[in-house]
Amino acid sequence: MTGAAELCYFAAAPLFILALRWMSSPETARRAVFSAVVAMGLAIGGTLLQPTIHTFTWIGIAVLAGFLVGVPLSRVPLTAVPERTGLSQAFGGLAVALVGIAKYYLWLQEGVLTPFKMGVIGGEVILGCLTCTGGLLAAAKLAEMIPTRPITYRGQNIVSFALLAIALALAGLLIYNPFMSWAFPIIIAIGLIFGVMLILPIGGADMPTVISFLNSYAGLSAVALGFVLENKLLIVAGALDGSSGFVLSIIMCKAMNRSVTNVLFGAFGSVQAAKALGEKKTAKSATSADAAQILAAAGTVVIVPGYGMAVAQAQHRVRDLYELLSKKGVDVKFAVHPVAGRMPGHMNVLLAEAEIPYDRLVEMDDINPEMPQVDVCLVIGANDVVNPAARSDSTSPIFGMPIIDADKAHTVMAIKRSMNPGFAGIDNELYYANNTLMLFGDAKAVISDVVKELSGENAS
Amino acid sequence: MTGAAELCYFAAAPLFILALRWMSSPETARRAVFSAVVAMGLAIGGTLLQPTIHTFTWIGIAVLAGFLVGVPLSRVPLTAVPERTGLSQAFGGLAVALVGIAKYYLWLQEGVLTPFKMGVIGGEVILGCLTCTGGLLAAAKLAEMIPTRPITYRGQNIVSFALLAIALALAGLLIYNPFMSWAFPIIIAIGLIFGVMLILPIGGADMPTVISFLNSYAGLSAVALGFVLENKLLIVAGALDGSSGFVLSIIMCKAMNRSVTNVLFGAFGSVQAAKALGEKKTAKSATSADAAQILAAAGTVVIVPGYGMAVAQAQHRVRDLYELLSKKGVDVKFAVHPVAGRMPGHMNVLLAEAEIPYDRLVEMDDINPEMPQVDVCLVIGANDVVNPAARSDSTSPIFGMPIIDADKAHTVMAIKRSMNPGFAGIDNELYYANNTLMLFGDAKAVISDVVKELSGENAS
Amino acid sequence: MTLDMLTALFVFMLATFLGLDIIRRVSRLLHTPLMSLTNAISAVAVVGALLLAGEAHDTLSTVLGAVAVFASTTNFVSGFLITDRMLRMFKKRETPKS
Amino acid sequence: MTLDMLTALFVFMLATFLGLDIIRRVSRLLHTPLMSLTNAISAVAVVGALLLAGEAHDTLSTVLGAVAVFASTTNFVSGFLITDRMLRMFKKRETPKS
Ligand SMILES: NC(=O)c1ccc[n+]([C@@H]2O[C@H](COP(=O)([O-])OP(=O)(O)OC[C@H]3O[C@@H](n4cnc5c(N)ncnc54)[C@H](OP(=O)(O)O)[C@@H]3O)[C@@H](O)[C@H]2O)c1
Ligand SMILES: NC(=O)c1ccc[n+]([C@@H]2O[C@H](COP(=O)([O-])OP(=O)(O)OC[C@H]3O[C@@H](n4cnc5c(N)ncnc54)[C@H](OP(=O)(O)O)[C@@H]3O)[C@@H](O)[C@H]2O)c1
Repeated sequence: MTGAAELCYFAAAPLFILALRWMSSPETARRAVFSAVVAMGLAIGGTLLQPTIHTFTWIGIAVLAGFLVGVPLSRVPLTAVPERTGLSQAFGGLAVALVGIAKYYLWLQEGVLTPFKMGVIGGEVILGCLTCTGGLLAAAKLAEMIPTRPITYRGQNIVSFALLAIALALAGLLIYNPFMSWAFPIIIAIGLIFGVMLILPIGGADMPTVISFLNSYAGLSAVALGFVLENKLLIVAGALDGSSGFVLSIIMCKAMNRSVTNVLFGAFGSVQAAKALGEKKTAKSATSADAAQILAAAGTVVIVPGYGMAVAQAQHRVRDLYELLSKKGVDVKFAVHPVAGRMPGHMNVLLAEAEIPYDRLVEMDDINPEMPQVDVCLVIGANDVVNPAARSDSTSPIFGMPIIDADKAHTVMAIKRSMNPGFAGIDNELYYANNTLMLFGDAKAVISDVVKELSGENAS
Repeated sequence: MTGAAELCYFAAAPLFILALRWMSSPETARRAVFSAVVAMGLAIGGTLLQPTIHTFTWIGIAVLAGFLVGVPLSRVPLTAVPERTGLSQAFGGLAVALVGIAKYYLWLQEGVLTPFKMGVIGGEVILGCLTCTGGLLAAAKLAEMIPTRPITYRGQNIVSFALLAIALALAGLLIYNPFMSWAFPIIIAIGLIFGVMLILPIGGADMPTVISFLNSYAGLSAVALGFVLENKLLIVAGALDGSSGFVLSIIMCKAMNRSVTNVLFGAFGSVQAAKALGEKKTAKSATSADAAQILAAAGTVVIVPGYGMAVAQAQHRVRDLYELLSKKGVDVKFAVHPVAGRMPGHMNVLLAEAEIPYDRLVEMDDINPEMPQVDVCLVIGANDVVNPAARSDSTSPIFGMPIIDADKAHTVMAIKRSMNPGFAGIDNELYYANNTLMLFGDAKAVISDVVKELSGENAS
Repeated sequence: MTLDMLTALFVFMLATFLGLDIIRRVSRLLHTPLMSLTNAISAVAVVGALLLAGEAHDTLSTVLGAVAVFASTTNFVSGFLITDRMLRMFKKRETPKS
Repeated sequence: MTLDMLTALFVFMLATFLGLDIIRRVSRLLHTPLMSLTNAISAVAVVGALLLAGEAHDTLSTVLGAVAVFASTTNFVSGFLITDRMLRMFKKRETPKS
């Protein structure tokens, strides 16, 4: 490796580190992207300077194609960000796996496969392959291109891990004797299959946590590639990616009060609708006109957005509502639950997209003490994150999960299409409470109506 | 280097890192020491396993001597901790410098002095030498074994840096041709002299900041030794030490509202007593009996300890006072200014030594909003850190330094021996204020008296 | 410029410690863009792919390399662009509309 | 097991980033013990001194090495002991005295 390349890599690493530090607040965050782009440019520039590169044809075509696919992929609607993330992990895993595969055959020919190199290549290829298929499957589930419910059968975990054990054993064999090259394609195949098996038993609504985990795996596979290529920059960047995914998964598991193993192997969501039947309770329903009147009369309103708002793409209508109410002098805040929506921080991005200023978004722990003083709590397509059973019913599957105390507001209004349960598949007492009014319908349609009523009333 | 040693070093590094992380709170801090001790044990154990070591005689004698000196040195009274720190930096610098010197002559004989190695040895020896003499001088000033006022003459900085430039030039010469060995002792000498010149112009009261800087230098010299010996553990441990010193110095400079260059080259304190004369104002003085009465009648008391409390070693009497008042139902808190005392965090350690629970110690930013509601503020041997001129008088040398708003309390009582100014050499309006009573005398004696009065009163 | 295993592990350990510390300080608001940014960053794997495609040892490795270059490029291009797009949306105060 | 310059610098850079982050989180209460602890930690320089004293190439390096071992040992022995002594003093609640 030439000195120039080494220097470029050396300069790129601190820029990546600074980039992540600048993500600590929205004020400095755009600098973060800039610094990461410069670092990437340095890494690529340094590599292209290498004298061993003697043809740029393939590189040029591939980079061009990458831009042609990458640019449109960055223009997806923000509700599709989770799918895009899954897809991007699949691409990352693919790239790492392909390089590892090519290196194996090259070094095999050249006879330079030391046991150490063989070992890291084995690990790298397994990680890359499983991230690739895992990411693809997660993306498909998130995009609801395939059924999102967990697909399980007896002994699933045993079969999965037996497969993984076989792959590891074969890798061990290759470390012992790299020339048993028949084993290598089997390792690749198992890696690909294992990725599928890892994701199949996980329900669609757990996908957000799963893509955080896949982020970890993608990072780790980049680290492994760094070991293979003896490249420190790759190790650092991969470790940053890996720890980021890890920390985010932990944060989300904590916010759901579930353990990591429960998310990965618990097949959560398969019991959906189990408790849906029961004694018939009645909920009060209201019209958009009622809702408009109540909102206009309120002093403080807290809006709790959830998965349903994302599905209905209602964020722009929510902004109209926010603006109208603010103009009338109502104090409107947004209470964002850490796991609301389809990926960590998803609600924040959607609300930001609708140009709702981020200082109006309040975190769960800060809003809860204020809830008893709130006049109206408007729940938009959220369910589990406002289910009081999490506080009171120790038999509930979500018992212990911290929730937004919507029920403590003077009046609760909830927008959803039916009385159906949310992701956790359990009934929500909140919707039968005395101070709760249901606004049935698609979130976007209902809010549009409310906005129309409000501005009409305004005009009259 | 054998694999075993490498493994030991590899295990030691994360333990050092964890140690510093555990220092983030008093609850986990003792684990920190344990983990650091284990890491040091691993590092030493791994080194002693090296096959190149063939005699243990000298090592044994030196280690024994180290224990014989080290153990008593850890038993010094806590008021002497600053000196001990300076001394320990001197020892650290010495060790690093000696190893560097020996390596130079060894490698010169063996003819293995590459330019890179020569360069790092040069830097390492300069850093080690200046840390050594600098630390010694700082310790001597802190222990008041030599005059603490800044010793300055015209062109001092120019002379110092000219010397340093010469040393660097000579090092450059050696990189070019390591066999010009006459230059090496000159480098050593300049390093030693530069350390002295760096500390001489700095006043005794700036020593705390200076020993933080010396911590940085000591750390950096360990890093340089790590480069010389190609030892990653040394680089990591040195970098941790270096950044710790750096962060602490910055924190202290900020708390004094001064720039780093002003501390290092400003010869602060040389103007001492410049403004001491002026129109005669009168301060009200009170007796211990008055003080006892006022304290006993108060609902809330805030005690502001300063340099004078440390000098008088009054912390145990302060604790008696705290206990007596608490028993009487008075709410007693301690307001600790970040630069009060003789080193960062010094007051906290002294108060902890006197077994005052650390949840009674309140930081400046937290106590200031409460000050207007405080009945009595008792200032014990503090001066600059409660000088309102820092808030109001833009011509004051300490203008802009954040202070504890003692003057806002209903009644202020100040214990000091005279109306003399503190470290910054400026008058303190607080002591002439209407609501201030002076208790003249040595802090320990005065508080003893107050305690006697209080318990007497108690009995009667 | 070879990197022995222990040194590589050392670098990995330090970077992981650093990553865990840094990520824990990232604002909750930004978890989604954080994810797309770290995703894009880990596409530095392109470095290995570029060498493979450019050194062109044999058809297999060239093709695999080119595909890997394509995949990584897609990754960092779309990752950086979408992160920036999302971050641009985060505004503190409303711009007063007349 | 050689360490080339850039790798060493790399390790230094990572450790410095890490150090700055960690130290900034240390409680203000503990700045004095922090200083004595980091001081003791940087006495790992003893590693170099031990080799010098134990390899005993010639009188000069043996003597210098032994003195360096002495200085570093003093440093970490007294540093660890005094840090622990100080930390033992930090108590949250008063032990109730009868
Ligand atoms: N964010 C993450 O990263 C993450 C990760 C893992 C798991 N989770 C899980 O996901 C759940 C998120 O909670 P949540 O409260 O946001 O969602 P939720 O509990 O799944 O409830 C969403 C509600 O939205 C309603 N809805 C769906 N489409 C709608 C539309 N077009 N218009 C109006 N309403 C619509 C649904 O009711 P109808 O069918 O009656 O309309 C449903 O009850 C939690 O259980 C959490 O543990 C989240
Ligand atoms: N802590 C640090 O790390 C650090 C670092 C750098 C600089 N400094 C500087 O040091 C100063 C510290 O402020 P400070 O308020 O603690 O101290 P100060 O402003 O120096 O005042 C100390 C006061 O204590 C009194 N005193 C001395 N011996 C005494 C005794 N035996 N009994 C009673 N009183 C006694 C002195 O007055 P009498 O002579 O009248 O008794 C003096 O006015 C600040 O200016 C700060 O910038 C501190």
